[in-house]
Formats: sequence, C-alpha cells, structure tokens
Amino acid sequence: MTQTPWLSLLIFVPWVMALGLACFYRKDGDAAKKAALVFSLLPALVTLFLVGHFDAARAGMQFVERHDWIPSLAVEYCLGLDGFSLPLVILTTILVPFAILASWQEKKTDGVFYALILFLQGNLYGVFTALNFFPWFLFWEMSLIPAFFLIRIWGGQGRIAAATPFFIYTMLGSAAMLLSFLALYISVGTFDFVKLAELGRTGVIEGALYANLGLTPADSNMWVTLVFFGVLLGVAVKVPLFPFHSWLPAAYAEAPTSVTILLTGALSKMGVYGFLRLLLPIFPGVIREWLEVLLALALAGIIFSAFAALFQKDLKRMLAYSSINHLGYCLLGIFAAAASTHEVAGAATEIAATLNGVVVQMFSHGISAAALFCFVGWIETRGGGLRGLEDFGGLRKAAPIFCGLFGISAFSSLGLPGLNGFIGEFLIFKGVFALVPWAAVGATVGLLVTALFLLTCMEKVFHGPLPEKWEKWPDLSLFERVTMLPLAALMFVIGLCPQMLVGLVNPCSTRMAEWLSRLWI
Amino acid sequence: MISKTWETLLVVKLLWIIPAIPMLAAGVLALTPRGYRRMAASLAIGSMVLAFLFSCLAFYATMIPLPYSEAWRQSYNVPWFDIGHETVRVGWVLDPLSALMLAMVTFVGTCIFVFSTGYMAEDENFTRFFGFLTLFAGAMLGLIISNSLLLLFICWELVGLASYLLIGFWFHKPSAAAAAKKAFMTTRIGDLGLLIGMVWLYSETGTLLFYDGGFGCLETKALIGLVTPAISGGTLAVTGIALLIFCGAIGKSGQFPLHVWLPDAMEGPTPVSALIHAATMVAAGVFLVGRMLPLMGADMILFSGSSPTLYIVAMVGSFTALFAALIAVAQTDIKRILAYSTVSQLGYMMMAIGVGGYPAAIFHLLTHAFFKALLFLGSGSVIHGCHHEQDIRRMGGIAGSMKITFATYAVGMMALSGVPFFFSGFWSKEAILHAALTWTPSMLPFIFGLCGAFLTAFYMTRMMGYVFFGNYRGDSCHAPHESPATMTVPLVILAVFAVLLGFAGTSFWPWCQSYLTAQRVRFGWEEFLHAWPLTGGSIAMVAAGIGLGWKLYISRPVGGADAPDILETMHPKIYNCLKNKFFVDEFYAATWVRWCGAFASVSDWMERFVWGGMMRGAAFFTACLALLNSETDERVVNGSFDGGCKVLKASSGKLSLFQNGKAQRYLCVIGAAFALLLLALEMGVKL
Amino acid sequence: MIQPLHACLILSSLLFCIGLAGVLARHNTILMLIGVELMLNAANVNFIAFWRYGAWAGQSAGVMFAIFSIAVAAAEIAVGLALVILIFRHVRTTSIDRVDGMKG
Amino acid sequence: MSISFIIISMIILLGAAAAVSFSNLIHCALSLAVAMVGLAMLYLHLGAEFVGFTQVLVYVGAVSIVVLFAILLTRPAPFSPGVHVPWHGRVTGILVAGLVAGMLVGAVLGTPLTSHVGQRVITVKQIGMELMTTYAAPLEIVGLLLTAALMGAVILAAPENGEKKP
Amino acid sequence: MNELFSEWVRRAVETLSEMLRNPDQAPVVGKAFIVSVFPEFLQGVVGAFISIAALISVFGGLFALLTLMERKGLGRIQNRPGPNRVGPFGILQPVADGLKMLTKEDIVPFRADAFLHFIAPVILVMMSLLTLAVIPYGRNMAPIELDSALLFFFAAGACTELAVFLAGWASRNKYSLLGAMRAIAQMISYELPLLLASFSAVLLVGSLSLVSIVDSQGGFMLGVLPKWNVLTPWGFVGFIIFMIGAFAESNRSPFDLPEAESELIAGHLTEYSGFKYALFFMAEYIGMLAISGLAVTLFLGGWHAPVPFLGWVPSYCWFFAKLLTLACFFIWVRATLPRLRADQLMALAWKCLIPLSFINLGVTVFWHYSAAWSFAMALPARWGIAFLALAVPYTFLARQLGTKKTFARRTYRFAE
Repeated sequence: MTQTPWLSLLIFVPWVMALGLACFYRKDGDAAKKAALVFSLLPALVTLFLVGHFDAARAGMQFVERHDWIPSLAVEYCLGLDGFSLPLVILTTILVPFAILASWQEKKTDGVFYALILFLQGNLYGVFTALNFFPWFLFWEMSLIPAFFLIRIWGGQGRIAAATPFFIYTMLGSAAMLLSFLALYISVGTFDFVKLAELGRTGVIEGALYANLGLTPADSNMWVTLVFFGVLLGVAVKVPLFPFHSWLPAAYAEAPTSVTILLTGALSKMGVYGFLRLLLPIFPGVIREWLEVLLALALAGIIFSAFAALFQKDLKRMLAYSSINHLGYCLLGIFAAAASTHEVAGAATEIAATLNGVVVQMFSHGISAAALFCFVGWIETRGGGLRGLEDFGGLRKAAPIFCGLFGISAFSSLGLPGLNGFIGEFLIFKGVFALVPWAAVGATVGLLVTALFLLTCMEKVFHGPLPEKWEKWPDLSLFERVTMLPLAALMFVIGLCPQMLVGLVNPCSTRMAEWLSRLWI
Repeated sequence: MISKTWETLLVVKLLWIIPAIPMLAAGVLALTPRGYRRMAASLAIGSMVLAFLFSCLAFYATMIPLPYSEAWRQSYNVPWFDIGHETVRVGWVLDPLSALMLAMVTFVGTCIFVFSTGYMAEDENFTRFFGFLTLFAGAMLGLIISNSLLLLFICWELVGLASYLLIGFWFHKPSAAAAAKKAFMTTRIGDLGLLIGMVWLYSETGTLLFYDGGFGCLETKALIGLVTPAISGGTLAVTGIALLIFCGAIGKSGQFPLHVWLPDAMEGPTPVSALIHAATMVAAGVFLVGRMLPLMGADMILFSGSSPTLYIVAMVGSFTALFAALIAVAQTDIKRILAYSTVSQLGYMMMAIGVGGYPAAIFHLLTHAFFKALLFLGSGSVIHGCHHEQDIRRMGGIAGSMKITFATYAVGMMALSGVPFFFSGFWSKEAILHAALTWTPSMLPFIFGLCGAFLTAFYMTRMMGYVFFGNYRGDSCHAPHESPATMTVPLVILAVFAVLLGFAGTSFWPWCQSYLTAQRVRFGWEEFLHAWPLTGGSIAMVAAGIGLGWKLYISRPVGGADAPDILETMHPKIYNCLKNKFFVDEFYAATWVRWCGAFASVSDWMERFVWGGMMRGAAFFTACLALLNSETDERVVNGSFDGGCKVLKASSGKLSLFQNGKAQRYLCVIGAAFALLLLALEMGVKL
Repeated sequence: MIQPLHACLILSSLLFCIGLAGVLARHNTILMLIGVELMLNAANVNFIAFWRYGAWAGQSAGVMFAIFSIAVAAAEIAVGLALVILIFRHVRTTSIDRVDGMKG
Repeated sequence: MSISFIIISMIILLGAAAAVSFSNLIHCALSLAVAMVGLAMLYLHLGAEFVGFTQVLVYVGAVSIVVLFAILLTRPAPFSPGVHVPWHGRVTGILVAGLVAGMLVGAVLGTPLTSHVGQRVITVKQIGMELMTTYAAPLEIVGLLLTAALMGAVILAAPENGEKKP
Repeated sequence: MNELFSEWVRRAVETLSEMLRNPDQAPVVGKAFIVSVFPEFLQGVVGAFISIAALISVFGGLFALLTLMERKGLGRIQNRPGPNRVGPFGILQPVADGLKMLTKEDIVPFRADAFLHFIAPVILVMMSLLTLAVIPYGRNMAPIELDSALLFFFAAGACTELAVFLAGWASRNKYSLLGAMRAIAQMISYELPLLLASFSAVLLVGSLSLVSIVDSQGGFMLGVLPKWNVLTPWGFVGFIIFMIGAFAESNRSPFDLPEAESELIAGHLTEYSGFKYALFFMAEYIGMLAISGLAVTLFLGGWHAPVPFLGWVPSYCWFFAKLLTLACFFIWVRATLPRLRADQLMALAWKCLIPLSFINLGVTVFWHYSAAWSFAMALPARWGIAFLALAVPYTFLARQLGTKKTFARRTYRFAE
C-alpha cells in the first residue's frame, strides 16, 4: 500500500511551477505575478490536507515517506512531519503568497523573480520536512541560492555589498556543518535524524566518535565539542545567533520587500528549526556543558540587537535588528531547555512550555515581522524610496487604516497580550525562568527596549504633525487591506486561541521535554 | 437556598459577558467608518449601560449569600491551552471586591461616556474615540473579574494599550504622542516586574489561578508551599514575588518612582483623564495589590506578624501621598493639579493596604473614583467653558457664569479635601488614617497621611480660588459659558454619589468594609466615639488647609494672569522646586534615558565594526580562495577540454550524407523491408 | 467458417494496409496523417479483438490499450496538423515532396 | 462471423479506402469520419462499449473536425490545380502496401488461433478502477502528453509574432 | 383462439388497472404489456420501436409546443401579441408552420455538393434524436440504460458538429462556411466546460450512468431540502457553467453567432429551405430539449420531486415540468440578453469557464473528502471553504474578463 506522497508534492509542486514560470513567463512580469500567486497557493491545498489529517495527539513523525537514495552511504530520501515542523510548513504556506501580494505594485520584478520565490518555497518545505541529513542539507543549500539571487539582482542600492557576505557567510557555516555531519556519519553510520537523536539521547555518539575516528578516549570530549560547534555554526549563521548576525541587517535592508518577508518570516526559521531538530536532540549534553556561554550569546543577541535597533534610523534595519532580538528568545528557550534540571520541580513541564513557546514564537514572529516588513515596503513605495525614521510624521492623519494595521502588527511584535507575540514570549519566559532564572531576567531588558523602539517608530512615523508633502499620502487600498487581513486575523486568532497552535506542538515538545529532563540525572 | 446558589453559579459562569459586551462594541466600533458618530456614541453608551445592568446583577448575586456563607466567593475556570501534561487555565471570580469594582467602573464609565458625547462633539475622530473607550472598558472589566494572574496581566496590558491610544488620541500634537509613549514605557517597566513575578509565581506554585477550589495560588495550600522553603532556610521567594508584582502596581498606579507618566497623561482628552487616569485604570494597581493581598501578606508568618512586603507597600504609598500632594501645591495646569492629586490619593490607598486597612483602601478607591471623576469632568466642563484653556491663572471668577459646574465642583473639592460628615472623602480618609494610626511598625504613614490631608485641602482650595473666584483673567473676547446638558447631567449624578457614597462606609455603620470582608454589618457608635480624637485632629488639619487656602487665594483675589503666585513671592526656591516636580523628570532624562541612548550607540558601533568586521574577514578569506581556484581552472582544466571538442566537431560532418529528405522514400523502404521480413518468416527462414 | 478472431485480424490488416497505402502513395501531408490514423486504428482493432476473443479471461489490457491508443492518437493528430499548418505557412504547400530542406 | 460484422467491415474498409483515395480532401476527411463511425460500431459489436463511444467522441467529434480545419486552412487557393504527383511514386506505394497486406493476411491465416466464445463485458467502473490503479502511471503520462501536445499544437500553429496575417 | 383472446383481454384489463393504480409506472407497464404480446424474437425490436415512437411523438409535440411558446413568449416580452391568427390564441400556428415548410420548394445551389447538402440535416436530426435515448424520463424510464450513458450523450452530440460543418461546406457559400466554422469553434470550445461541469456530478456519484446519477439525488436533507446536486456549492456552480455551455452548444442566444442573421445571413442555414430547413430547426429545438434534459438529470434531481409531500405525482411529470421550466428559461434568456462578440465568446469559454470548471472539479473532490468531517460546524465549514475556493478565483477570472480590450480606432469608408 503506497500512500500519496503529500510531502513530496509539497516540495515538488512549487519546483515544477517555478520551472514553468521561468520557462513561460520570463518576460511578462505581470502575468508571472498572477501565475506565481496562483501557483504559490497550490501548496496551500496540500497543507490544508496535511493539517486536516495530522494527528495532533501523536508525537511521532507522520506522513513519512522513505525511499532509498544512495543505500551505500545510508542516504535516504526521507520526509516526515511532526509537531515542530507542521507550524513551519503552515507558516511557509501563508508567507509565500503573502510575500507575492506584498510587492504586487513592484514594477521591477519578472518571471524569474517569481520562479525563484517558488523555488525557495519548495526548498523551505524540504528543509522543514526532510528527516535525513543529506536531502535536508540539499534543501538547506538550495534555499540559499534563490535567496542570494533575489537579493543580488532585485535588491536596493547596496545589494552587492549585502548579498555577497550573506552568501559567503551562510556558505561557510554550511561547510562547517557538512564536515561535522560527515564526522558523525563516519562514526555512527547514519544520516537519519531520528536515529541520530536516539543515539544522542543514549550518549552513544561520544564513544562512537573516538572509536571510529581513531582517537583516544581523552580526546573524545573535544571531538564532540568540535562537531557540535560545526553544526552550531551552520545553523547559527542562519538564525542568526549573536555574533554571527552581522550579515542580516544589510541583507534584510537591501532585499526587496517580498524577499525580506521570506527571509525573516521563513528562512530565519530554518535556523531555529535546525537548532530544534539537530542540535537539541543530538547534542543535548554538549549544550548543557556550554550552557552558560550559549545562553550568554543568546542574551547578548537579545540585548545588543534591541539597543542597536533603538539606534537605527532606517526602518528596515530597525526591523532587521528586531528580528534578531525576537529570534534570540527562541534560542534562549532552546538552550535553556537543555539545562540541567534535577533541582527544578516539574522540569518536564517547564521544558515543554519552553519548547512550545519557541515554536509559537517562531510562528508569531514569522507573521508579525512579515507584516511589519510589508508595511515598511509600502511606506517605501509611497514615500518614493524614503524609509528613514525621521522622514515622516503624522501619517496617521492621512492614513488611519494604514496606521491602525501597522499598530496592530507592531503591538503584536512587542508582545502585547491578546495578540500572538505574547503567547510565545510568555511561554518562553515561564520555562526559562524556572530553568535558568538569570537568563529570563536578563532577557526582559530586551522586551523593554523592543517596546521602546517600536513605539518610537510609531511616534516618529505616524504621530505628530503631518508634513505638507505627505498630505496626499494614500491610505491602504482595498487590495492591500485584503492582503493584510489574513495576517492580522491570524495575530488575533493565535493571541486568543493559542491552543490551535500549541495543541499541534505540545505532544512533540512534551515527549522531547520528558527525555531531556531525564537525561543523565 | 439551593436555587439561590444555582443562580449565583450561573451568574459566575456567565460573568465573562460583562467585559465581553464593551469588547464587542469596541470591535464593531473599530470597523465603523468615521461618519457614523451618533451610532458610535449610542453603541458605546448602550454597551456600557448593558454592562452596568449585568454588573448590578452580579452585585446582587454577591449580596445573597453574604453573611457567613461558604459561597461568598465563586470562581469559574476554563482551560486555555496545554503545556506538557498540564493545562493553562484562566477564569473569572465573583466576590465582593470584583462586584463592587464592576458596579463602580460601569457606572462611572457610563457617566463619563455620556459626558464625552458633549465634550468630544466636535472631534473628527469621534467614532475612534468611543472605540478606544469601549476597548478600555472591556479590558478593565476583564481585569476586575479575572481569576488568573495571567488573564489579569493580559487585561492589564490591554488597559495600558487603551491608555496609550487615548493619551495619544490627539496624536498630531507631539506632546501628546510623546506622553503616550512615555506612559506606555513607564508602566511597562513595572509590567515587566509583574511578568517576572508572574512566571516566578507560576514556577513556584504551578498555577496562576487565584481561587481554584483550594488549589489556587492565593489559597492556603499554595501559600504554605511558598513559605515552607523559607522557613527551612531556602530562598525567600514569596517576598520576591510579591514585590515584583507590586512593581506592576507601582507602574500602573503612578507610585513613586514611576509616577512620572501620570501627569503627562493629561495630554489626553479630559474624559479620558477622568475615566482612566483618575477613576479606574490607575486604581488597578491598588486593586491588584488588594486582590493579591493573601500573597502580599504571606511573609508575615516569617517575620513575626509584620510583613516586609506590606511595609514597603505602606512606605511607598505614604511617601507618594505626601510627595505628590506637595507637587500639586505649585502646579498651574488645572488637570495636572488633579493628576498629582490622583497620585497622592492612590498613595493613600496603597498606604492603607500596607498598613492593613484593605477594606478602607477599597472604600477610598470607590469614593475617590466618584469624586475624582467628578472633579475631572468638572475641570473638563471648565476647560470647555473657557475655550480649551487649561491654565488656572487664566481663569477666575467663573462661578457666576457656570453655576452647575461650580456647585458640583465644590462638592467634589470638599469630598476630596475630606470636609467632615457629609462628604464621602471624609469617611474613607478617616478609615485610612485610623488604620495607619493603629499600625505598629511605624508612625510615618500616619504622619505623612495627616500632612497629605492638610496639603490636599490647601491645594484644592487654592484651585477653587484661582478658577472660580476673583475676576476672569482669560481672553476677554470669549466669556466663559455653561456646558451643555450632556456634560452637566453626569456632573450632577456624580456629585450626588460623591456625597451619598460616604454613608456606605461610615465608622458607625461600616457596611462597605464588612461587605468586602464578608461579615455582617453592625450599627454602633462605639467605633466612632472611640476614634473621636483622631477625627478631631484630621478635621483640624482639613480646616487649617482650607482656611489657609481661603486666606491666601480667596479672601484676597489673585491679581492677574501673569502675577506670580503668592507662595512664590514668599518662598521662591521651595516653590520653584515644587513647580518643577522635584526635578524627577530631569533626573531620569539625565540618567536612564541618556544611558540607554549611549548603550544603543555603543551596540550600533559594535555591530558595524566588531561583528561586521568578523564577517568581512570571512568574506575576504573566501575571496582569496576563490581567486586561487579560478586561476587553476583557467590554466589547467579548460585547456584540455577545448582540445577534445575540436576533434569531435571535425569528424561529424561526414556522416550526414545518407539523408535525402524524402520521407515517403524512407517509409517505402521500411514497408518493403517489413514485408520481406514477414515473407522470410513465413517461408520458414530461421534467424 | 473463418474464426471471428481471424476475421477481425484480417480486417485490421486490411485497414492497416489501406492506411499504409495512403501514407505511401499520397503526397498531401494531411492525407498522410489520415493514413497514419487509419493504421493506428487498425492496431486498436487488434487490441479489442484480442480482448474479446482471446483466451485470457478477466483481463482488461486490450481495452485499456485501446483507450490509451486513442488518446495518444489524438495528441498525434493535433501536433501533426499543427506542424502541417506551420509548414504550409512557410512553403505555401502541403505536399510532402516540397518539404525536403533537411536533406544532408 | 455474422452479417452485422460483414456490414461493419464493409463500412470500415470502404470508408478507409475512400479516405485515402478521394481527390477532394474534404471528402477524404468525411470518409475518414465514416470509417471511424464504422470502427466505433465494430467496438460496440465486440462489446467494448466505452471504447466505442470514446472512438466517436474523439475521432468524429474532434479529430475529423481538426482535420477539416487543417484542410481549410491549408488550401493554397480555390480550384488551383493539385500538385502534380509522379505516377511511379503512387504505384510503388500501393504495391508495397499490397505486399504488406498479403503478408499480413497470410500470416494471420497461417496462425492457429482459437476464439473465445461467449460475452465479455467490461463496465465503465472497471475501466475507471483499472485506470486509477494498474494504469495510474500511464494515465498520468498520457495526461501530460495531451497537455504537452495541446500546448505544442497551439504554439506551433499560432501565428508568430510579427508575422503578417495571411 | 378464444381462450387466448380472453387471456389477452384479462391481461390487458390487469395492465390497465395496474396503470391506473400506479400512474408513476404506467408507461413502463404499458410498454411491457405491448411487448409481451409479440413473439419472443421480435420483442427487442418492438420494445425499441415503442420507445422510439414515444420519443419522437413526445418530443415532436414538445418541439411544436416550444416553437409556439417561443414565439408567444418573445411576443409578450417584446410587448406584442405574437402569433394569434391560427386557431384560438394562435395555438395551431405550429401546424401552419409545418405545412408551410413541407410545401416550400427545396432549393439546392448549383455548385453545392448535393449529396452532402442533403445528408447534413439528416445527420443532425438523427444525432439530436439519438441523444434523447439515454435520458431517464422517469422512474425506470430510460429508453436505453447504458453504463456509459453520459459518454454516449456527448459522443452523439459531437457528431452534430460534423453535420453543421457539412451543411456549411456543402452549401458552397462563404457565409455558410464562415457560420459553420464559427459554430464548430464555439461548440468545441463550450463542449469542454460542459463536459467538465457534468463530470463534477460524475465524480461524486462515481458512475457515468445517468440512471444512477439521478438515483443518487433522491431523498431529502433535513426532511425538506432535496438532495439535488444544484443545492451543493459545486453543483450550483456546475449547473451555471453547464447552462452557459448549453446555451452555446445549442447555438441559442446570447451565443447565436453562427446563425446570426445580421452578421452571417443565418450562417450554415443560408442555403437551406423548405423541409431541410425545418429539419435544422427541429434539430436545434430537440438539441435544446435534450441538453436541458441532461441538465435536469445531472443537477436538478432528474425525475425526483422537489418536496417530500409531492412524491405521489408521477416521476415523469416532474421531469417534464423541470424540462419545460428550463426551456422557458432558454426563451427568456433569448429575449433578454444581447448577442456576444466573437472574441468575448471565446474569452468567456477559455479564460473563465474552463478554469472555473477545473476549480469546480477540485471543489467537488474537496466536497467528497470533506463529507467525512464530523465536527459540529462541519457543514457550514464545508460550504464556507467551497464557497471561498470558488468565489475567489471567480472574482479574479471575472475581473480579467472585464478588462477593456482596446481596438484600433475604426475607420469608416463611405461611398463618395
């Protein structure tokens, strides 16, 4: 009995559509745009099906597809979906059409642009569903390529200076990760994430590393650490983890709006997902060993980027730093989840709360940041390329709906309860505080500064007197309102009924929390 | 009796409807176009009236089981979402505290809504205004009934949001926009404390529900669990949690040192100041401390009966009460005077809770809500009548032209000052001072309170003198005029309540206090007679304050708009210090704000040079490698490939001569060959 | 008496050869295509005949093949005629003999 | 071998022969339609109901029409003399075809085959199930092929950019 | 002999009483009785002949009735009396028309291909009549119960295109040929949405048999709403697409371009007169009736009663009632809508109807799979999703249709 390969469909349909766009709509940007929109909605059907048939009560992998690829190297084409990946798949499904809609008025785009976006979409699905390192890495790398070209060709003034470091930096990280995984493969003979997690849990990996790399037991700890840091580098650059984040502001600022939306909404989630899928299950021990350092890095990311955002005068750069800040909470949660927990009562619940929080935070950051970047894109279009903090003022008078929806997104981003941002932050804080109190307390500074710069942005751009030259500032058109509507609605829905999302994640995180809390007590 | 219980339970189950009504109205109003002004107003007021009716029902439901019944506090909890094997639940609770607050908020809210229809009549964003107001009302009502610190926190933040939106309602004024931001940020500092306290409490007790059939965090079991490790020498979690939660209250209720936002919040429209920044929202801090009282006082066991938390609460409260009253003396903006008065009165309430007079604090909260709303609305009416002039130096002598406003304002002023016997403020203040007097750890709160009472009477008299007596000092072209009925009628209603409400909590018939603590009320003069010396003392203070004010500002009318204040001529240095609010804002600007900016620029510099340099280094290294690679490619690899291609090309031309292009010829040959093959097969040729 | 299967096969052989004759003898490309269609249909007749009279009970392969064959034939004629029209536009004729520009 | 079979065979063969031998191309196409109808009747006669109807739908409804359109689109001019056809080409063709026919008929007759007697029925449902299970892959491929053919035909036959309309 | 006769009389009486007792099955019983009279080997042929005779007579009558209704209806809609001279209220007008047609001279153009010119209307009428054979007119009343009846219907319908072409080409008249080409292009284009729309019903029922499609629509939801396909989102949209396709397929206004008198002097009918013309006329009307019958069968529940308490009315009455309603709708539309332009016609089919019907197929699939949903708001949710899935593409498709195509400015040359 072979079942329908839904996950493969999810990956390959956008690929095929991208190919079709690249072949047939190369010149006609307008038609390509429409086609791309329709095409990018096709995976939504598959996603709908997946959501409908996803057994939320089960913690394991579902919809698994497993085919041999290179049997001699244990490379399998293996896809699966669990509570961690499903929200990200949903997020991708939402964001890609949104990104296309967000830059609907963009004139420079053509068929290849949209083909790259669709290609990126397919690869994102691949990263979020692959269960074997080899295909996972392929998707990972292939998602880098369209992102690079999208920035390099369609970006703003400084696109070259932004795109090249982005590419090289992530590439270096990936190379390190690849080496680490090769070492892992040589020592334990598998690329399968599920099996690797099993080995990581039972502590086999350390032994295997020195046994198979011909090293002495004394070195084994060092080798595990080295391998760990290789993988860490790969995913950390993508998230990004402080101090590997410096490619991000330039890349986000220079990329066209729709690409920024995807970069922040979906691509950065690849990194966090990597942490969740690779590092936490496979190397919990090493994380625990380096816990203070890693937490300090995450915390530094949260605080420094928040303050850096406060300093920025360019709205896009400001939001870029805000992205680093928000994902910092995710990393904080992930690291804290590996903390030594024997003195914490009910540690499993706290870890589960943290992991739930991480996924919810990823999802809600994806939505809020996408919405904010979209607004900044619209501001840029309307302002004739201006997007400085000081260039505007009083726009709320001219465009109340614009301001209202921007405000909703901003408040969602700064974690106002009742909107989506709060749920993730609350869960992360709840878990992290119980596990590592100082980290949670330190991170509150980030919350404060986030509010400060977002409100400053509101004040500078939308409040105050309306300059004469912006008096004709157009409010959101019906099209733009409809574009924004689903995201705004999602912000409220997740804020009010978080169970819809948490319910998907919880069994998975509960299982992981249980074995993390029992690890080497 | 059973049926009564059942009714109560149903009321509790459906309690969520009360905040839901204004919330729903807010949702509808958010989508209403600007033009539908009449509809917006009627929707908002209608929702408020409806909420008021339901609140009365809830209030009635708490009256039924009141004396000595088990059912005096009912809660109902619902699951919200799962974490691990546990479920985060939220819920709502109906007890005397929430019932009183519900009735008060909805009633005052209704009055102020009605007032707003007149006050905001000319504003173009009228609809939006009512949308924000209803959002606030919904969130506030939710805050009141919530039975979970989490839900409370959510509503807490939402009222903060509404406050932000309403302070910045005239967003085109930069000062309003800045004030809105300042309000949100300042309260958020406190809120983060509350957040940390909340997660701490969660991790210690495993629940955020207040009352959960014995398992809530305010119930004995959890409190004992919190205190036990401290007894056995562990961390003193309970004090930490309580103080962190108190941080939230400090921020919201404008206590020192986070009081700075509240006077600035007066940039918002006056009804907003009345509703949010005087009557209800700022009292939420007091409410929170009152609600969390079992937790706040839980460390009492450890310190032989005196709780350090409550000590701090009392000290912060009494200090704020005096501090803000002092500042109020030297202000000239009518709304700012009232704002500092609010801060001061909130300090009173905090102090009352700290010194163990929780019922007195809540009673004062109620009376204060009425008379302060009355004062603010009165000031709104004055401002409206004086053509949006807020400076009291440019008013004067309008008692004649605005009779109703003057009369009601005078009632409010006397209630606030604590004029004896017939005004509500007197009784509630008396109760607070009485509680402070009987508090053993320190006498400071009592002394501060007494001084505060004097100052309150003084600055209110001063304001009356400036505003209503003497000659009109404003722009003579525009004579002040009385406000329309939509504004005066709420004033009258509130004035009536400002008088009457006092009799619900007099010391000879302390109904309100007994109700709050679920005891049967007893009528008797003993208490009143017993406290007579104290009463006499406080009456003397009030009389002194009013008398001094009368002497300085009324008996000798204020000179002109630009003439210096009498106090200023007497003691210019002190007056200047008070006028500049003890330079607290300047101090903050010089320290925290600057440090924050400096740290931001340092972070940005590090971004550019340190971390960015790391990236550029990596990029440079890669570029070098790439150069090496391309050189190798060009010289070694490409050379051999090109040679091979040439050979291949030369040989292919020869093979293309077999084609003549006649398709049918090919087909004929194929057909014939096929036939021959068949023939051969039939003939039996074995291949 | 001739077997029904044989009869069908002979019919299909004749049909095939009529088509073949059309392809070989007529120089109009459209007629050639018609011939090809006839040949394809001759094959279909075989499929159906073997399905109907063959000794393998319960198999549907013949019918299925015929269906697929019809589908493919439709595609073939569509593309073929499109090519004919394209050629006609270039050389203003449909005669096969004129179209020999590809000879080596 | 029944009377109906003979009649149907006659229709088919005559139609086919007419289709390749008329000089008027329109008549050829119409004769082709006749032959196709005959084939459909044959299929019905043999019990393959679905194939028969499909045959009509595809060949009479679509293919003949397309052929007719093609003929009308490619007529050089009304009443222009047909292309001169060398007689030897025609004779060679017919000869080869005849040869093949002879060989085929000989081969058929020379092969001993037994005919299954009795009805064979295949319902639409069975066909559908087969298409969705055993023949799912071919079905997909044919779908792709048809799509490709459709697009190909459109692209080929559509007037190119800049080309003047005749 | 006498016994045989009395036996026959007894059975005739029995049959009659059975027919009266159960009017629903009266035609079936009657036919069975008549067939049973004949010897065994003739029974099949006789049965067929009875069906054919019934069909031709009923639909011939309907044809006559419909021409009258059309002329009267059009007249009333255009505020004139319509035919009112022949018979009371003009009800004998069809008879007069028939007589006129039969007695007119049959003209064949000189250079026309006489044989094809003759055979074209014959094929057309034949094929139109053939399509009638598979429609279930009542309970147990499909003349032929084919397993692939729908396919048969469309196969026979496809042949009419050829006939139209023949008529156009054989006339040797350029207007005829143009009309025929237009007709064919139009019919082929609209056959796709027609087929796709009807396949949504086929998909859900899982059968091409019209009888089982009708059977599947029996019963009532909640006791009142008939389970007709038109009352589902896909069925509703499918029905609309089908009806548009049906208008185009039967060359009726607003899609009557091929026969447009003002543009093509009646297209392929130009060179026809007399009885041949009458045949074309008949074919058009029968085609219209047949396709309406198919619409009734596929979407409007066939012969099922619309309300439960009217179940006692004989099934065929319902069928013909629905059929006539649709026919009246045809007439109404003809009187109301103006004719489309040729490019609009094609754009409508290819850019709107075909994509929409594909989406509709998707929605049908969704409907099928979501039937298993069991949560409380399942039905509204299904409706909502289906509605969205159809409405959103529809707005886009419709909007893109509406774009103003800019033509070059026309220049008029006047006689000087």
